[in-house]
Parts: sequence; structure tokens; C-alpha cells
Amino acid sequence: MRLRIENLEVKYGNVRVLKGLNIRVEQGEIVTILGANGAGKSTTLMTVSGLVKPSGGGVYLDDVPLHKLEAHHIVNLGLAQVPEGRRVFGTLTVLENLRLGAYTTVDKALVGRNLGWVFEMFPILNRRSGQLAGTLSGGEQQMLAIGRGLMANPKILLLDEPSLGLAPILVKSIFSTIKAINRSGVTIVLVEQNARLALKLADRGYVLETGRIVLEDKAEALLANPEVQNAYLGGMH
Amino acid sequence: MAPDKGKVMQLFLEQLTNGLAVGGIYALIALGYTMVYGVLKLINFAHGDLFTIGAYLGLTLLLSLGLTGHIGSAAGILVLILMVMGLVAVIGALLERAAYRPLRTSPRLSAVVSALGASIFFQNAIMLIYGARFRVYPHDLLPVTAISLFGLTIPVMRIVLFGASIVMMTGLYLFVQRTRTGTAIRAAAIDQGAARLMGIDVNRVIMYVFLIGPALGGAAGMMVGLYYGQINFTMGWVYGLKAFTAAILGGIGNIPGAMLGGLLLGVIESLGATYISLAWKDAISFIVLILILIVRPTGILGERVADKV
Amino acid sequence: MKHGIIVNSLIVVVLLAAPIWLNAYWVDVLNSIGLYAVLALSLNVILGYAGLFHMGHAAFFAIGAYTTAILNTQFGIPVLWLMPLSGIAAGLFALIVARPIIHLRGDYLLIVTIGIVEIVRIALVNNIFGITGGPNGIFGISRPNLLGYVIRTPHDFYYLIFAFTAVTVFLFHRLENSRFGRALNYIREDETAAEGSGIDTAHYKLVAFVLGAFWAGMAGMIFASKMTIVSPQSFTFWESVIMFTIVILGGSGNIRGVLLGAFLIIGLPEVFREFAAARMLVFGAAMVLMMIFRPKGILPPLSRTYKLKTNAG
Amino acid sequence: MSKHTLLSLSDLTKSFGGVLAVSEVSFEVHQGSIVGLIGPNGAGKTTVFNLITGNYLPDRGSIFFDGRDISGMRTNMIVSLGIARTFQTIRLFQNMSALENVLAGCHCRMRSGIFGAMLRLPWQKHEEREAIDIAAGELEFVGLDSNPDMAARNFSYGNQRLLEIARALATRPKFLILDEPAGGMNDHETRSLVRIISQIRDRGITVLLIEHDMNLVMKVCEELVVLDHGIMIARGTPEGIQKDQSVIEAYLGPPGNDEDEDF
Repeated sequence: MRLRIENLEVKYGNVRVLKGLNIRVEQGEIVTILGANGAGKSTTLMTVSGLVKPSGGGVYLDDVPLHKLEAHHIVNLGLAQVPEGRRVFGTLTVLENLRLGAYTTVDKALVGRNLGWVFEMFPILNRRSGQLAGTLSGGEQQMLAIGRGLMANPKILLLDEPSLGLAPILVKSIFSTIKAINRSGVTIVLVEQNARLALKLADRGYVLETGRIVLEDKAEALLANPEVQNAYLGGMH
Repeated sequence: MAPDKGKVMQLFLEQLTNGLAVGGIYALIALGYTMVYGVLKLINFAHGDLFTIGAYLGLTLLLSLGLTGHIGSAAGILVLILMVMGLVAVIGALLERAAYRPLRTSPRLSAVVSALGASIFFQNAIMLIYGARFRVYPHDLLPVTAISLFGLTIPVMRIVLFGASIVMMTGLYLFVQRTRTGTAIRAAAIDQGAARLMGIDVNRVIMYVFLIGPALGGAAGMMVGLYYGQINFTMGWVYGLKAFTAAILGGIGNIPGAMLGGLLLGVIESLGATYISLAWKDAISFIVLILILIVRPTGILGERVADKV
Repeated sequence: MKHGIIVNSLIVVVLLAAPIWLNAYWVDVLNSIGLYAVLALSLNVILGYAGLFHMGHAAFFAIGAYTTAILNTQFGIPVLWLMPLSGIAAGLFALIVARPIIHLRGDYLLIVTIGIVEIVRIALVNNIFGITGGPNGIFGISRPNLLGYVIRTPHDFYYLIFAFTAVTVFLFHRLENSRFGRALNYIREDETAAEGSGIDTAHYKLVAFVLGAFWAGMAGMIFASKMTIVSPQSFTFWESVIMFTIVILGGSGNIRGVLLGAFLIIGLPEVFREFAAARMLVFGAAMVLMMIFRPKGILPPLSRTYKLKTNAG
Repeated sequence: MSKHTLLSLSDLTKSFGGVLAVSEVSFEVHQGSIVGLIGPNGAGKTTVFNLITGNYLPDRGSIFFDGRDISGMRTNMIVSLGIARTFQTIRLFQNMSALENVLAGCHCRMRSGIFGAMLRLPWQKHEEREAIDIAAGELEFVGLDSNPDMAARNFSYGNQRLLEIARALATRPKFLILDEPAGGMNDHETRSLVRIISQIRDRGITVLLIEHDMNLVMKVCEELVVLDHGIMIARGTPEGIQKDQSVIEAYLGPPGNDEDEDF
């Protein structure tokens, strides 16, 4: 399965947020999208998931035009997203949150297997399964959000800033989990501000600046590229 | 002189049970407000009129079927209530499609005005069809008996009414808590965007909400007809406003809150009418509402939400 | 600009001359339109300019009308003297009730203001303080006496109401284009940004309520002296809905829109009186359709322009 | 350049639902300087701004402005004392004209009320005239004087940010707080923003800004304060901060030896 973003343009009112984006993601890859705040990273993921409709260009999963589908159909095709800020359902229990992740899955046995898998990956969620999601700590909520995304049994998982607001030790464990998820055959699209970590994890990366792609390369190459650091900390004078 | 303690107690219990019966009706209507508000953040002003429609449809069906005899009636009435619920549910879903869905992305005031318009439309439609005068429910359908409990006489009708509302509320609660669709409704009320990322068709969820709420409201309408015996085309305003108060009292958007708020309001009103002033009965609920909103704007079971700047 | 002045003057002339050809019935319809126009304009300060969802305006109207009725029948004070007093009574009432609820947002404010209008009505029905006359209300209110001339017929009242409406339009137009009017608009557009620009939003919201109530109270005086009787039925929640609808359908925040709204909503049902039964049905449906197809009302407010200094460079 | 302290924060602490957003942050801003507040997403920068401007109440700590304790004061009071701000997510009065948006800033320096509006006495007309001139002047200052009557929503993203700055300047501030002024701007717009910020300082207005565009921050700021997870982790000159290991880690993640980094 291959995800293609072609000449994607998105407008919020009169403001052009994405100005002709091209990104492709091959099966089994980890691709990271980097960039400063407001560059359009989250908008890109939201457009792929169908929550934002593009004003031009399109998103294709193999040959299926995702931008013509409703969000709930896109999930059904095997594309799940872990949104920025986690957005767990705070007044629902952990288990209910996870089951909602599998909302489109009819096969009950499969849901059970996925639940087992998620609990294996995040044992803490099993222990807290009856607790309201809003009462979890930030790191636990992030695990829940990822677990909820996995419950959809996705072939492609979009992750939006999974490290946001987490202590470094937790970030590391979340990132190892992402690697493990990828090894189990799930393609990963990772939006991150923690560029170094993201590039160490990813196969390839794109750097976004105000709605355009300014760099695109293999992860190692980007890691060595001083321009990436510039995008975050500014160039040395 | 010591007051007659027995009489005092009896009056209190009498009013308490009356309050619970009326409160059950408020709660059933309040559920419709709270569910719609939860998902759409809209006060469905027309909900009170769906309740009225329930009362009038119930009357029409009762008269056209010509039920007689107590036993046959009891079963018949049950069937009729289910029919009324189904019909009002369909009207509710149509209302959503026609008056609210086109305004989903508009400012909230537009939707509120549209709701008011829909309410005026329904009220006048009922008046055109049934006339402006009070209509009377057939009163010989159910046995007009009362049972004695610890020296207290309670009309059977009151118990049946209270029981029916409890059954319906429990059913709804289980549906919302236990089923996949129910969880989807709760999720959509918390965060529509995240719900869509889960693959939930939010439009469908909203349709469910507009089927369930009006169904319960319609049932409540018929129950009022059976309990009080007479109905009027404007009764939806009064009941609707009180039920909405109940929903806020419990914490709007919160389903158990609406049930609690409804019962509480019924009891407060009934006791207030007895011990404070009957004439001020209809004002009590509004005074409670204002006090609640000043002291605790999110209601009893509602949660505080911080404003983001 | 010139064109606008000609059209406006023409409308004024036609309105001034209208009673000459109209019978008492139609003049009375125009009087209703005028009164509702004033009420809706005063509501427009709160709902249109400041964007506060207020559906209890009939309560302020009632306080004004009853102040006139009580003071006139009990103490024999001439009704025209009572005009400012009725306004002040309504304004004070607004100050007291609005203060604790002013911070409530949108829908909550809406439902509380509905509550207030119902509480006021029930209080009137219950003959609160023994001075409101209960469900029957108060009758025998005297007619306005203007320098010895008693205003009595619909035609007389027409000119009184017309004058009051004209003054209202003139003053509110000035209000709209002032520091005060802009402050309310800023609050409507974005309260946080308004506060962040140095505007005391709580103060202005309260002042909007008090001013709107003051004006509704004065309109209440005219209503009381025109009817010579006031009773709770005249101040139901339904009256509030009508005022609210005039503002929203006509064009919230725009004086012309509100005036047009008053003509359409009060006048049209009279024109279609033979379809009496169905007209409210159509009215309800029209509200829904308006919100779908023209949500800002028939005449939404025009943006204001300012003359800048013309110094080149 | 005087070393007078205009703003001083001490031990400022704020938590939301048990999560510390800002923890014991203390720093001063000297009159006439341009200070940058930087840090990764979620570091608590905007919360600091909201505490200064009275949008949030601090749990602990104090905020002194011009020798006055302003913690717990209402926002509009703080503005009239001389602190103005812009917002991270643009908060203009979208349906009102550019000039009217800027006039909002003039509001707190005007006096006329309801009666003034209705009577229109000469001094009130004069005041209104003056306010319009000031607003027009600020529009010109940020380079938006060509379309004063256009509704704010029709301006480009970058120009909307400039319009917010003009509105803030119209309050006649001593101290200006800019929350991501370059967010969504293109290179050209950012360059003119840099010029505008320097000109603002030249007018004697002290500037504190949050910005993710580090080129801009390094260019205009004389001093930087770095937050991470609500804690101040560094403070110093731009050159020093760029070399500060803890800052680099906060942004790019901990270094670690490339080989044994295995997820």
C-alpha cells in the first residue's frame, strides 16, 4: 500500500495553509514530516484523514482518492491517526476509548486480538482499563491514543507529535514502541518537532516551511544536514 | 399545640411522590435536550413541541382505536406509546435534516433562531390540525384506583407513570453506556473530530440522537395526557423550558445529569408549590435555574471547562 | 450618499402623511409597528451591537409599563412625566438582574433571560407587593397630556410614537457610530480580544443591558397610556420572541434592518389577516429558511467607513 | 540605554488540572530592550503571556510592572497601565474594518461614553478625530494604510498579524508582548516584521516576544529566555543560547551516541 499526496492545497478562509504539497509514503516505511509551528504539518495529516477538505490536489491510497471520501470511510481503508494533543475521550474509560478505536471493525475476534496486542505493548493500559481516560497522566494518555489508533488495525498509522509535552524518558519509550509497531508491518507517518529523534527513527523525512516542502531526503542525510537545525534554531551568523 | 404529625408526613410524602412522577416526565424530556446539546451544542427549542406532538398523536391513536376495558387498554396503551415514540422519532429526525443540518457550520445563533422557527411552525401546525382549545384524553381507560402504603394513598397512575419513566431512562442509560452506538454517541459529544478519526459517522450519530430524544419526549407527552387528562397546543413551551432547566440543573450534555435534574426539579417544584406558594409554582424552576447558573454554571454533574485563550 | 438622503426623506414624508388616508384600524397597526420598532431597536443594542443572546426583553418593557400604570393610577402623576421614570425603573431592574448573569455565555444567557421574563410575568400575575393588580392588571391609566392637548385617538398616538421612534433612531444611530457603539461591536466579535485591547467588557455589557432596558421601559410608558390598561398577558415570553425575531430577521446590528423587520413581522401578518390561521405557520418556516439562506438577516449591517486626513505623503 | 527594570516576574507558577504549565519562572525585562521567550511546543510560553496580561491568575508568584504589582488585575486595567499584546491564534475583529480594529486599541485612551455619543459635543468630536488619526497612523506604521476600510478577514495571514500589532500599538503601550508574530508569514513578510519590531523599540516601547522562527529571534532579540516543560532552562544572549547544550537538547532531543541509539 502506498500513500501519495499530490499538489495538495488547503485553505482556511483566505489563508493558504498548504501550497502544493507532494509526499509519498511506501509500504513499510517510516516517514517523518518536520517543521516549525504553523508550517502545515497537522493540516497535512488532517487532510489525509479526511477531516479537512483540500482546495486543490489530492491524496491517494494506491489508486483510491481519499480526498473524495468521508473520514469514517478512510479509517475503514486501514488508515488511522493519533492526533496532536492525544484527544482521548476524557470522560470515557480506557477500555471504551480502545474499543472506539476499533469502531469500524466488525470481526469481534480480531478486536479481541488487537486489544491483547495493545495491552501487551502498554501493560499500564490494561491495569487502568476501567479508569476514565481524563484521569491518566500525559504519558499514559499518549499510550492510550496510540493504542486506540492501533485498535483500528491500520496498515498506515499517522502520528501527530507523539512526544509533545512528555518527559524525555517517556519519549524514548514511545519511540521504541513506534519502531516496534512499524516492525509488525504498519507503515508510519510521523509528524514531529523533536527532529533529531524523529530522524533517527525514520527512513525518510520531509521538512515543511509555511505550507511548502523545502527539504526531502533520506533520514540520515537530513540528520547530517545543517539546514534542518537552521529551520528550528536559526542559522549561525 | 402539637401539629398532627401523621397528616404532616402524609402531605409531604404525597407531594414527594407527585414530584417524582412529574419529575420523571421532566427527565424524559430533558434527555432529549441534553443529548442534542451534548452533540451539537444547540438548544433544540422545538423539542418541547415534539413532546406536544407526542401527546396529540397519542390522543388520535387512542380515539381511532376505540380502546375499551381496563385490561385490554393497559396492553393497548403500551403498544400505542411505542407507536407514538416511533412516529415522533421520525419527525425529530426530519426536523434535524431540514432545520439543523444545513446550519451545522453556521454561528450558533442561527441554529437557535432556526430552532425557534421550527418550534413556532410545529406549534401552529398542531393548532391548525387540532384546534386551539384544550383536548381531553379519554379518562376511563385505566382503573382509577389508589393503593395504600403505610397509611399513604398513592394513585396507581402515578406509580405506573414513575415506573415507566424509570424503565425508559434505565433503558437509555444501558444503551448509551453498554452498546457500541451508545459509546459512539458519547464520544461524538466529547470531541467530534476525534470521533471521526475513529471512523464514527458523526452525521449518523446525530440522527440517532434526534431519533432517541424525540421518542422519549413523545412518550412523555402521551404520559402527561394520561396523567392530567387534558392537553393543549402550547404545553410544549412550559414543559420544554422546565425540562431544559432540569438538563442544566444536572449539567447539560450529561445524560445521568438530565435524569437527576428532572427528578430533582419535579420534587422541588412539587414541594415548593405546597410549602411556599402554589401561585409561584411555575417560577420556582426558573429561580432554581438562575441560582444554579450563578453558583455552579456547569450544573450538578457537569464538568468545568477552562477557557482557552 | 445623496441618493440615500432622498429615499430617507421620501419615506419620512410618506410616513408622516400616511394617517391622512388610513382608517383608525390601519393607523393602529402602524402604531404597533412603531412601538415594536422602538422595542426592537432597544433590544438591538444588547443583541445586535453587543451580541448578547437576550430573549427576555419583554420583562423590561413590562417594568416600564407597570411603573407608569402604578404611579399614574395611585398618585395621579401625568404619564408623560413618568416616561423617564419608567425608563429608570426598567434600567435599575436590568442592572440588578443582569449583574450576576452578565458573564454567562451564549445559550446560558439566553435561557436565563427567558427565565427572567417568566418570573416577572408570574410575579405580575401573583400581584406582587399588592400593587400589580394580579391577572387582571391595572386599568384606568390616563392619556398623555401634551401642553393641554390630550393624546387620545390612534391618529394622535401615531404622531407621538412616530416622534419617539424618530428620536430613538437618531440617537441610536449616533450611538452606533461612537466609541461606545464600537466597544459593543468589539465585544460581539471577540470578547477576549476586546478585553485584551483595553475594553472593560463586563462594564460595557452591563451598560448595554441597562440602556436597552431604559429604552424598553420608556416604550412601556407609551404602551400603558395608549392601552390605558396593562395586564400580564401583554408581557409573555412570546413578546420577547417577537422582538428577538424582528432584530434577527431584519438584520441584527443594523437600524434600517430592525425597522424593516418591525414592518414585516408586525405588519405582514395584519396584511394577511384572512389567512390568520396559517400565517404563523409560514412565519415559523420563514425563520428556518431565513437562517439557512440569509443568516445575517434581510439587511445586515454595512461596514462603517471613516474619513481620514488627506495629507499626501 | 537605561537599565531600569520595566517588568519583573518572580516565582511565577501556574498549573492546569494538576499539570504544571509554568513553574517558578523568574526574569526581568529592562526598559528599551527586545527580549525573546523561546522553547519547544508546550513549554508554557503562551501561559506566561496570559499570566502577564491577566488572562490567567497565577497560582503563586508575582508580576511587577513599572514598580506596580499587577498580578490578579483585570486585563483591561493592565492594558491601560501600558501592556499591550497580540495573540498566537490571530484574534482580530474579523468582520470589522482594519481601521476599526486599530481604533479598538485607542479605546482605553478615550473618555466619551453614551451621553457623549448622543450629544456629540465639540471635545468629543475632537477626541474621535484624534483617535482616527492615531489609528490611521498606526496602520501606516505597519504598512497597511492602503485599505483602511477593508474587513480584517480579507487580509492575508501575515497582514492580519501586522494589523494585530497596529491595534496593540494604538493602546499607547510602554510594553508590547508579541505571541508568534511571524507565524504563517513568508520570508518577505518576516523581513519587514523584523524592521517593524526594531522601529517599535526605537519608539521607546519595550518588546517581549514568543517566536518559533529562530532566524528572526536571533536577529532582533538582545536577550533570550528559554522555557522547557514550564521551567526556565536558560537565559542569555542569542549567541550564547545557540551554543547552549541544554537548549539544543530541548529542541532537537537528547544527543546520544548514534550507534547505540536503538529504538
